[in-house]
Amino acid sequence: MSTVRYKTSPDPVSTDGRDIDRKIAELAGEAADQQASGAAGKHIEKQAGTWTQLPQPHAADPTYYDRPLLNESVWGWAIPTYYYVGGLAGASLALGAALELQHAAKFDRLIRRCHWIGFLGCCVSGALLVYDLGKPQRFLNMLRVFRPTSPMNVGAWILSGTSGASAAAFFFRQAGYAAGLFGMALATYTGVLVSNTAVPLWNASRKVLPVLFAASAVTSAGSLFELFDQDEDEARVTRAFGSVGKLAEIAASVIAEQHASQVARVGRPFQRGFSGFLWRTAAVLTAGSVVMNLLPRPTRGKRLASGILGTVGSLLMRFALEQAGNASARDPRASFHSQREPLAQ
Amino acid sequence: MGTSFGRGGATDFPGDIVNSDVIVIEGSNMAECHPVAFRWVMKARERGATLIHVDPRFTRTSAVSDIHVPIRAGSDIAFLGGIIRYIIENERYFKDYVVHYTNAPAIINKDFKDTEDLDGLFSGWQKDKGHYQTRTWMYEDVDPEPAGGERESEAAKKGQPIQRQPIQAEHTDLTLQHPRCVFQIVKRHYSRYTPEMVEETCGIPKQLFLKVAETLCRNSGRERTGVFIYAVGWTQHSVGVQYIRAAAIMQLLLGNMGRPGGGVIALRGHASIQGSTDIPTLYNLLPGYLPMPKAKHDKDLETYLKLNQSPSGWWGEYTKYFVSLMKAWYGPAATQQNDWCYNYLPTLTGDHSHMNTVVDMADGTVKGYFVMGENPVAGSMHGALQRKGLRQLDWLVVRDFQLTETADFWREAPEIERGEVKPQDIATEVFFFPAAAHTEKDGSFTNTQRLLQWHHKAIDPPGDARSELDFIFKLGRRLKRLYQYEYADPRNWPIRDLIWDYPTQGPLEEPDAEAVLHEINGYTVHDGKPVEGFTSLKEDGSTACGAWIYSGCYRGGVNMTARRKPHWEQNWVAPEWGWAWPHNRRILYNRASADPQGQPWSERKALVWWDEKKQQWTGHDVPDFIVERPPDYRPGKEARGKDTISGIDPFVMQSDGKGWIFVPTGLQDGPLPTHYEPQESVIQNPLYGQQCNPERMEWMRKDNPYHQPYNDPRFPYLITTYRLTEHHTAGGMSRWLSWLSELQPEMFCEVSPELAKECKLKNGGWATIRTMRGEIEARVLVTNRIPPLRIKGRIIHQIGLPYHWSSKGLIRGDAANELIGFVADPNVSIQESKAFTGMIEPGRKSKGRRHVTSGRLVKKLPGREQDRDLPQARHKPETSHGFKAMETKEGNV
Amino acid sequence: MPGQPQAAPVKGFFTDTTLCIGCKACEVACKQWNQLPDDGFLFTGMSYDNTAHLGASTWRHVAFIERPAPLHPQNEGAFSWLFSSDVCKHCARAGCLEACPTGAIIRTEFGSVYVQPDVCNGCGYCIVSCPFGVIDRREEDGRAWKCTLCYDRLRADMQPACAKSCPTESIQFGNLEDLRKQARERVEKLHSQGMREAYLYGESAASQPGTEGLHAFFLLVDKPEVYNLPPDPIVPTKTVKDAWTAMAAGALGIALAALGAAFFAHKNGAQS
Amino acid sequence: MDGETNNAAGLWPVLRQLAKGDILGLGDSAASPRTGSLEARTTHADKVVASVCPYCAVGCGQLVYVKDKKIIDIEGDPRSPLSHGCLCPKGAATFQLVTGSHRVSHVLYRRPYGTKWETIPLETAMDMVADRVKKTRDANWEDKDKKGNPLRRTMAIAHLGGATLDNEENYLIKKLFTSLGIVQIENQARI
Repeated sequence: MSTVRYKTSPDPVSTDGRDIDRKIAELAGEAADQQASGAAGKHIEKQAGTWTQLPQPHAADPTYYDRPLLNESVWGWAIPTYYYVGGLAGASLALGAALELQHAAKFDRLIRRCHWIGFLGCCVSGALLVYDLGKPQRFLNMLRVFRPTSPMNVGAWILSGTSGASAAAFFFRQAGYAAGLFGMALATYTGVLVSNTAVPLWNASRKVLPVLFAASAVTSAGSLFELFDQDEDEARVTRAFGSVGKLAEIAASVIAEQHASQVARVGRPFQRGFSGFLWRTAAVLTAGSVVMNLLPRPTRGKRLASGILGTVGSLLMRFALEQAGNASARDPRASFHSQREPLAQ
Repeated sequence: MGTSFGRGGATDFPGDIVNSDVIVIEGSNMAECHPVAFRWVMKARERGATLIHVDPRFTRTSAVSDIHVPIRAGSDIAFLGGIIRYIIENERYFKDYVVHYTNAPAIINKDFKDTEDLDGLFSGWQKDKGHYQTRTWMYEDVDPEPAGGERESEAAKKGQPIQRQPIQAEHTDLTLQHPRCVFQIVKRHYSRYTPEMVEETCGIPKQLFLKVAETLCRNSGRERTGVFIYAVGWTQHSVGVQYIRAAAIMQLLLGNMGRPGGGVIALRGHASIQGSTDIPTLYNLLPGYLPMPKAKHDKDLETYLKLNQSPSGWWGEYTKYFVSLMKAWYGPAATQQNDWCYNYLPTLTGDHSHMNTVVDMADGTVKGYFVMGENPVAGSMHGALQRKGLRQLDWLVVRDFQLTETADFWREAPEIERGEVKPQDIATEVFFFPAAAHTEKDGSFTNTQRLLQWHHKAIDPPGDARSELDFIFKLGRRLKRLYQYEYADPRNWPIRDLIWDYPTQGPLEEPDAEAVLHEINGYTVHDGKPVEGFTSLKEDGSTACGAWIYSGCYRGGVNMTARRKPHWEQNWVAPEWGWAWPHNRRILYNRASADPQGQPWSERKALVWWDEKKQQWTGHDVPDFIVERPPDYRPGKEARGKDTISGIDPFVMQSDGKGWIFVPTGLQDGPLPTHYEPQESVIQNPLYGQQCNPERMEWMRKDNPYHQPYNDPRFPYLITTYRLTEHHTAGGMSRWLSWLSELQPEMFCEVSPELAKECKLKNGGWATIRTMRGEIEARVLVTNRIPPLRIKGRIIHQIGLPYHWSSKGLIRGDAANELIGFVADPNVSIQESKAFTGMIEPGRKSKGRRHVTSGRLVKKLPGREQDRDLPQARHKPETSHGFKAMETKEGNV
Repeated sequence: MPGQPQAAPVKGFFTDTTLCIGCKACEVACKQWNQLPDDGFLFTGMSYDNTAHLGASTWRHVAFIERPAPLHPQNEGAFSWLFSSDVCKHCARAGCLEACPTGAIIRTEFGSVYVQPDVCNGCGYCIVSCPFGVIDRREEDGRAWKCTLCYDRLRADMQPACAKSCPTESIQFGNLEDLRKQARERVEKLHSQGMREAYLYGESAASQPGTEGLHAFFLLVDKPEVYNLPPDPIVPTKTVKDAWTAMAAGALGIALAALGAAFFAHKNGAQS
Repeated sequence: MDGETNNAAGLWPVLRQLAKGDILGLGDSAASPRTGSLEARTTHADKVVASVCPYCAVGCGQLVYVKDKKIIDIEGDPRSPLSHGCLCPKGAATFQLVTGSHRVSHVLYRRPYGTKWETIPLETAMDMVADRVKKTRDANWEDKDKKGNPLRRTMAIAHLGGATLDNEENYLIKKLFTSLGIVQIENQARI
């Protein structure tokens, strides 16, 4: 791969980043096979444009040209979508297991649906994760080691377990219990995964995020079921399940924001910018959803509305969190303040 | 440097800087341009040395200096003169050293008049010729030779008869009190260079100046030494040589020459730039600083030798070196009967240096041009004029790694981009030969400390790439073949008789570089055995030697330049690493490290000393002295040649063996450095009525316009050019490399926040910089590192421009050298590019115009121009080369 | 450091920024040895720093800081220019290492943190787990990259390319224990010379508990933020217990919600 | 995947973890076979050639590592008393300078009034240059000046050399060109 510079010149120049003539030199260094296109400035451009002020640091609150301290996540849309799908699958399987415990035939269809959603959710999750990898063909490396310090590694095992158990549940209903247990882990570990980062906003709300993810998973599942044809028993289950989740999600998100905002600069992306807009919208949608649930005399329309609002809300919450995290990673002062203020106390 | 001490080479090696107690870096940005040599400066600093950096900009060198002195570009002599005055007025000079080792006690001709008397001119200005007649600068009643490569300039150009006799002791005053002794003349010459005047001229606050002066004085004497380091920040001025002279005077007064941690170090920018003056590809020299014959004077060998051989000092051996050179070139054809083929050599009729060649090209008298590993279009001043020259050629040969701006001048250039010139109208035939890299050929480089180091071939060159050695060798073989039927004509005899039989090797039949080195070293003619050194050379034709100063580098048939004994197995001088000329001496004039009795001035600064028992000089370095000459030896009146060197004459290449504080002969623009303003300045010369160096070389041509000498309202800012660590000179070896290009990817200009405000420039935005020669665009870097200076209550803004960019390569930008006109130092014909004036505006250039092709770029000012010269120096007679072609008062556009 | 072989003494870098002249030899020597591609040609306007930050293809990065303040005891003026060559810190507790799900990142016998390019699948988790913003993924390549402490050279008993090239010995390489001793002496010397600002950044677990000390530590003369270094970095896994606890609570919550909903619906349904 | 699991030695790392009781899997149980056999590429160089940096005049020592007639690495020579193995950024980029694809490997020719470069054989080009030199020299020879002083030269040919040429090259240039009567021989030192 190479890029051509000065295309309009009579003598344009082509570069692949190294420009070594393989006839006279051998490339065998550690990073000799690092792929590069020679395209200019991506790495730098991504982080900030040209500095337009006098190059000197702010005396009281210094940064390095306001450049990010941290690298923001390279995750695309697939990862927040995965949080949603994984949460959905996990919560569904947990609900399925809980229903199983009731030993009531009237819930059979719902249990089956739970298993299906769980299983399909696991499949989609896997696909999303593989899709987002830099080297998708190496996805199996996730199971190369067992590394308990890495929530992602633990999560890979959890996802594998959940997939296996949910698949097994089609054949042995008892496996549904295992799937339910795995599902609870699947729905919540992503909260740990996000918390266990240096991104100030995520890290600051680490005591809440797994709970928020749990609640949001419940919301997701509850809302999705509301979109299906349901009999009254089923509707009652999902409405109850969903309402608890939605209320909890709203509560957890308020607390998460409070935790993050203990250092003003850290919580800022929750309040400002695109991430702040997403975050607020998500909360409003979820609140709308719960209102639909709690309105007297449930109707199919209300149920559908609630389902859509809840689904979009919880999906949006994941995206909002992703955006807010990235925004706080881009803001060097978020890191500096979050580390300075405890030092100052 | 040659005129002060005798040899034109750095007197010390960078590794010895660790022994310095104070280090002054001026006219060099050492940390940026020579980072690895700067290693030794940092080590000295760790050992307690004080580091002083004098520079218009606060650079990476300043960042680690103890003291940074911001100075107006082009005012260094005023600053150094101020220090010289401080040393003398406060009696801080190293008296024993000054009295015995310098010409301070010498008494000067009674007709001598100083610039103090003549408002900026020395005595001897010839109104009709536009040059100095330098006889009044001589010692009383004597006429010592100028040393080395400078010798030809004075005598030859002006055709004065030269008397020859060694300096006599009765013409000195060891008490330094005689009103006409050098010491008193210097004292008077610099009497007005007061701290206040320094502040007014250089913009250096008085307190800061005094601190620097005091630091320098405190760190000299028996126990302590200081070193002075400069680079092209000094040489690229119209008074460049005198800058270096000023440092030399200071170092002589402080007794810092020839001693550990002392000296004057020139930092050079190219791998073998020292080598290319030692074995010169320079018009005026033959290898080993032997002057080329001059048409007007050197009519035959006898005259040539008479004019060049000195009766005293080392140049008394001149005939041996010259005869051996002719034997190396023309072999058996060179005989005593035919004057050793002296009449095979072409002769000079004036200054044939680079800038004149370019002007001649533009005027159509040069037809063919070889450019090897050089890129004048980007790297030399006034790119538009350079290209105009190339367009007039019949043929051009370029040898380089890639198509440089010079090779592609007919296809990619500002005037072609603008449509002013079309490729299909350019008649020049261009050959581009790909060159081999240093890893693809054997050969030696001579570094900045005169050290020859061999590099070995690692692989064959790719494709049609060949070394210059191979190219020139095979071109020579072809020419011999082409001329073989025309040998009847005497003009072709040099080709016929040229010894050109170097053995070849490998599948590419490349000539053996070691065989060439063997010839450079010299050999005895009858058996071809390498000689031991230049002392073995003979004047009877029994020895051949390609460059006498390099003689000894192939001693005993061993390639001394390829020696690589690890540094941890030898002392800090590392004599067994490579080979240094002369005679593997690493610190020149090191006799001066011992007192007149031959003992070290102090234990701390011991280097070489006289060993009474062995009756010879010995020490850590190879003594730069006659090894067996005792300190108490004094020559008789009848002594000639080497015998005239007394036991207390450390500067053996000088005819009187002394360091020259006052240069009685050898320089064209005065015996003492005097502050002159650059050709284009922002202020009037505060010291003299004479604004600029009266002897400066200027080219009064329509395609080379100058601004007003000072206060030009169209060009209010002072511009200086410089280099960055991340690039190499004009960028030919760096702008094509992604690893270097990404570090400094775009041409930029440095301006202060104050100037940015004044001109509405924004950091990271674009600016256009303009002179009468052309305009360029650059990104803006606003920084406090280039502070405005306060001079007489006026704010002087300076603009910094790196000059690495041009129109080709992986990263491209405008070349700073497009802005610079042709002006040069009279002694060495080096351009003035470190200080000139210009204008800066926000935004990108509108047209990228060039005066050479677009005509006048700015309006002519009404009225008469200010004067650069006093009335008596205003007349510049025309020469055959088109420079100094008009009276300066008439202006030039 | 559990799970780590102790074959050789721990190696590290001591970067003394007071000796740095900002020449960037380290950047290029690193690119040359490791044969990294360039990172783009962009004029940043940030003094002489045009590489901006460490990244997938830039494993040494020199920061340039123009300060309107003097650096004692030099330059009485009110200005100074600081340089600092940044690099992967090879933390004693490394965020990237502990986050890596594939085992691509390992702790070597020299105590350094190494990304195995043949294993990394580019999940990107290490990138957000590094409190220094060091490791990064190159888009075209898809894998995470960072300084290897020249693992291949160390195996051959050669020092890392950057330290070898550094003309002023600003970058020193050696046994971590020796470097720490040297560094402390250096700070004392600078203090005695009047450079009171000098201090060590991350030289030990005591001074930087959040990482338990850096194997590549620095001597700085201004706040860490000025150099784009975090003042008190904490490796995420140090505090991850909070999250695991919260996860347990969350899971329990799901269980309760599910059980509650099921039970409630079942009971209510039975009644109706 | 990627050679690792193909390798017999590449036991599934989890099993290695179990075998070693390495619960966290942060160390060598996660190492791949490639990592296990990682070596500096210079270890197996065919030859190491001593050289000198071609950039500035400090003259830092370089070592050129060659394998299979290709350069694999260029770095500082630690033996050098000048540089102790250090290099500046330019010196450190020497590898790219001498092995870069920017280097042209054919002789290029631009005919008068031409608008493009043409590739011509090296030998032809050498012949053409020799021919141009002879023609120009013969047509522009100056034997004596107006006053009858000997000149013995041609002012129609000039040379400008870089200062990164070897001494031996400069010597032959000076020797040949001076013998041809070319006077305007100049180099970078003047600039």
